[in-house]
Amino acid sequence: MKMEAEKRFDTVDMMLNMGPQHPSTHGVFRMVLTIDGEKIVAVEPHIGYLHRGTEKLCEGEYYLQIVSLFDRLDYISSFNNELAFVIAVEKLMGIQVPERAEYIRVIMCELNRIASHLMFYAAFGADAGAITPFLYAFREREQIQSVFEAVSGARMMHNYFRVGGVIEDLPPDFGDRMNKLIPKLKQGIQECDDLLTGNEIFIARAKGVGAISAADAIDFGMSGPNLRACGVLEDIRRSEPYSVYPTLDFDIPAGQNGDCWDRYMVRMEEMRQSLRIVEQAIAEMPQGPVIAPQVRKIVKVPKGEVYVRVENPRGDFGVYLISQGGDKPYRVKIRGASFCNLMTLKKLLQQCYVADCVVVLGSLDIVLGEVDR
Amino acid sequence: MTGELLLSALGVVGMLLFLTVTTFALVWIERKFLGHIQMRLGPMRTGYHGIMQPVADALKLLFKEDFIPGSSDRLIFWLAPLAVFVPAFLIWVSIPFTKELVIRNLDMGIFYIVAVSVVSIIGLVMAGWGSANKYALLGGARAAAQLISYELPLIMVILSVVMLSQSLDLKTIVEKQAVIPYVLLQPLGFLIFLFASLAEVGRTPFDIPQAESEVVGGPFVEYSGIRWSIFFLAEYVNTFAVGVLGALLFLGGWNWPLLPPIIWILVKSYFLVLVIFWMRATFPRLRIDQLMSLAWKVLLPLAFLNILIVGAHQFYRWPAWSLSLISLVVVLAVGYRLRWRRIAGTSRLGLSLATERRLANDRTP
Amino acid sequence: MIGLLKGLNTTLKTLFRRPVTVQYPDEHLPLAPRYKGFPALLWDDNVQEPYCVGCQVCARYCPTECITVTMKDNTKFKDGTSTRKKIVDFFQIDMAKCIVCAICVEVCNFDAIVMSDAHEESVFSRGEMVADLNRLLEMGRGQEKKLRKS
Amino acid sequence: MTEHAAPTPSAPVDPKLELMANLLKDIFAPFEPEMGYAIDEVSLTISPKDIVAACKLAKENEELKFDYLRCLSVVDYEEHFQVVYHLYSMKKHHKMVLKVNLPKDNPRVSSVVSVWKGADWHEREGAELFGVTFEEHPNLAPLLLYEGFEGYPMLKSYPLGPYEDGS
Repeated sequence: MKMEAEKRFDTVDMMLNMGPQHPSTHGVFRMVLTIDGEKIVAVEPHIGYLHRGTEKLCEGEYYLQIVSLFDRLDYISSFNNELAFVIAVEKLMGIQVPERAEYIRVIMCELNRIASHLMFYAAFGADAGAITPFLYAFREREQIQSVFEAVSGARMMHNYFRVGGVIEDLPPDFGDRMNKLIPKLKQGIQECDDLLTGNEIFIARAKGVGAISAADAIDFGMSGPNLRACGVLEDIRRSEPYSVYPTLDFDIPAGQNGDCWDRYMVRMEEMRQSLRIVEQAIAEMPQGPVIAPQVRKIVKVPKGEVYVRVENPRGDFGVYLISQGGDKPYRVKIRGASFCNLMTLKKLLQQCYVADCVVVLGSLDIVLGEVDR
Repeated sequence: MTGELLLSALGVVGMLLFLTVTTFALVWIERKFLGHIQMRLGPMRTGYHGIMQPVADALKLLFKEDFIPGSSDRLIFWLAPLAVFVPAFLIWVSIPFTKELVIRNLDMGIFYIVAVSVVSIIGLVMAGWGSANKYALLGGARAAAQLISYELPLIMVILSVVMLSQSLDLKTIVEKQAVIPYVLLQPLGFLIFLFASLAEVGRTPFDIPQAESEVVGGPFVEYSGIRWSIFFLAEYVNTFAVGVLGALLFLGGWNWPLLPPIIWILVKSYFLVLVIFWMRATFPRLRIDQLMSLAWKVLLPLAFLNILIVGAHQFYRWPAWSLSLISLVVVLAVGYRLRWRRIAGTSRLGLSLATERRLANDRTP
Repeated sequence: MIGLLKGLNTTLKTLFRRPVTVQYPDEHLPLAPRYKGFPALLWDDNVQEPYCVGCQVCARYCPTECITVTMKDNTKFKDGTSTRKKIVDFFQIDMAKCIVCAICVEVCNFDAIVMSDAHEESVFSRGEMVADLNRLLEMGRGQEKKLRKS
Repeated sequence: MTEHAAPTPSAPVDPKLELMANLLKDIFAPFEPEMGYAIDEVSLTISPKDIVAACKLAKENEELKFDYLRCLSVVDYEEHFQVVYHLYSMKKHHKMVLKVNLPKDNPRVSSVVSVWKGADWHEREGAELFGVTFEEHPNLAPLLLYEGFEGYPMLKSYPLGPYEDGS
């Protein structure tokens, strides 16, 4: 039995509502934390603030229009989303994409991956409390985005991939731009690395925080760099290859402990590997048409269903496309990588501090556009 | 009597003006400095390279709506800025800029400064409590824990300086450094002072109470306009105080040749402040438990060790170089230990070449 | 300690590098030739009329349904000065809804619409975001070079 | 307009796919599956009451080891709902599709959260957008839509109307 005086010092847990307007919830994500002092007792994530009903919209739109909707799912890596959808349609239609188009797609997707991971670096640094990483990473990302602008006409929301290829060939000065960009990016990534990676404070903040075991991660449906950080060598570019990835040489980095530090390191290495892919793809890119000749403007897809997944910078981005014939799909189910990664948050935040919860969320690298769809 | 009072009043007014101008200068310097480190320009619109930006900011803050949250504890909410602001300015009464330029030099000047500056903790806790906001409350609690913990190593390291100079009078402390500034004698002491005082003023990497990404401004989250700017002013005044105190205690104050003393003290203080800004631009923030263990497990034992070394040095009358040598050895040892821990604690990235892995379709079930 | 010093060194190095930003409203970064700004209509200088015949294919394929078009009989066709039987009567784009996807340009059979360079179109009310035929033609002046030849 | 799910070609074209199909047919024989083929994977349609047992089997069978739930989707067909489980094995690197058909009125199926934790939000989404009840789900609370939303917006009967401003 407790003493009377002791009872008076009993504490109650505090509910802390974090988000949807909080600087480090990466958009409009809300979590309700139950905290005991600085320790997190329980966490309840709430999503849906960015739900636009993309799946429903897709059912009422032509295939041509849907590509522009897919841009807006994971808006940090639009090219990768477009790719998932166009591959799904191509598989249903049985279209062979011209090789040049495949190479262009791979170059764009990998550049997009670098841009996306730079965004992760920027936000992760800011979450850990450093202000300069944000600006460094954005400086590099800006260069990539101006290449995107030159190629597709838009810095984000490109709407560049088409069923059967890409809408337009690369601009004539693309080679020059890339020759300038790649060494700059290499230097920029190295600089980002120097600034943050070795920093003892940063290591103390990230190491051992928010760890998850490989078995748990797979069970939760975690994917992408987050899963690889647990030591699982799973990359859809290798295990279920699409486009021209089988012909390209690259390594898959993997961590060991599945904590924030490993997730960070895997992404830093992935940027370098993506640069390798881009270099190879530029060297091997053949000349030729960029869109399959049989594709018309109004795409009619035969009856059938297909599930396609691609390795989005955040992981396994899946599209389940059902067609009943005609120019509009019957059902499009989008499996967002961040959607499944975010499910693990409850598990990751056990026994963490309030300050950790921001870092863990940052290390998952979610994009709410893809979570809420 | 009246003349003396008038002179003091004049000094106080002068000091207030000086501190306000200094704050403006610091704000501008910080923004430009951060901007250029981050490869951007910083403020450019107001005046030459945005030199009038702090004035514009101040005007904006003055004319903002004075907002008090409905459920706040009004009296505490109202008092908190004052409780932070007053001690921040009070300490300047006894800080000498040169031998002559001081409002009221006290025999126990450094004691007075330490004693008064502690009071501002209460202001932060009041702000956290009075705002009736959970983030503010968390920030206030953090501030209390952090400031009290770092008070100890700070005082201990100041004590070792006092032991060396055999005086609590800042003027005497500076005069004792006429030949060798204490930073050469005790690099360890200087580093402890720097870290502890950074934590005292809540600057990166110890800006945990304000932590923008976690508790969104901490105790100040509900403050706006003029009240917020009072906190802001106090923060910059305190930062500058760290610079000046560091210059007085460790860098030899106004004591170097060629330039007039007032220039030297300003150069040294601004140099220290720039170092603080530089750290802000580079470092992430510690977590609250790491911050605590740094204070109690690293800085405080080191501060005691420092006192021990200085005490032994004074007692046995060792030569000056031996003190700096011992101090330097300790610094290097601590640095090495941190480095060693970094290597041991960092997992080597298991890079695996997955190129030859058998692909899904090749598998016969 | 080494990592901390390395970080300090990195920031010190960038301190003395040239800033990468520009003073925006005074200075503009160059736009790429393919830059997709808001859509605009082109003017046929030979016949002194818009290229657009008001066929509504862009309106049908617009994902956000921000385009409204109607057509009318072309008086110049009767004169024999124009080859267009029909001509656009009313054309309106709600720029607030437009997502700049360039699908309208892609589906247009008459090369009448183009993604212009216009991108600084902020106004004080939502109503002003609705552009009518005249404004669209104004925006399209000199933008023929941006037409994607496919 | 439509009879059943997707068109099912009479026989798989790819020999590897056929091998996989035969293997699955053997293992899932007790559930009497109806075999079908998507483009590059085998799909098995089983009875809703068997779903948890079938999923457990798929996850634990030594030859299958489907430890990763790629996706869980609900599809609103004209005569029935279909819940589609896309499975993948991280160990064996193969894939399959499980399907169950649910009646239009009162669609109910057991939750598979006990098999894969990753099914959690997918099922909540399915319940919220389609009105399919996933029994024994630990917390079948609404996920995406705002509080007080009426109806199940992903149903084909729910109109895809024009955007209406809330104000």
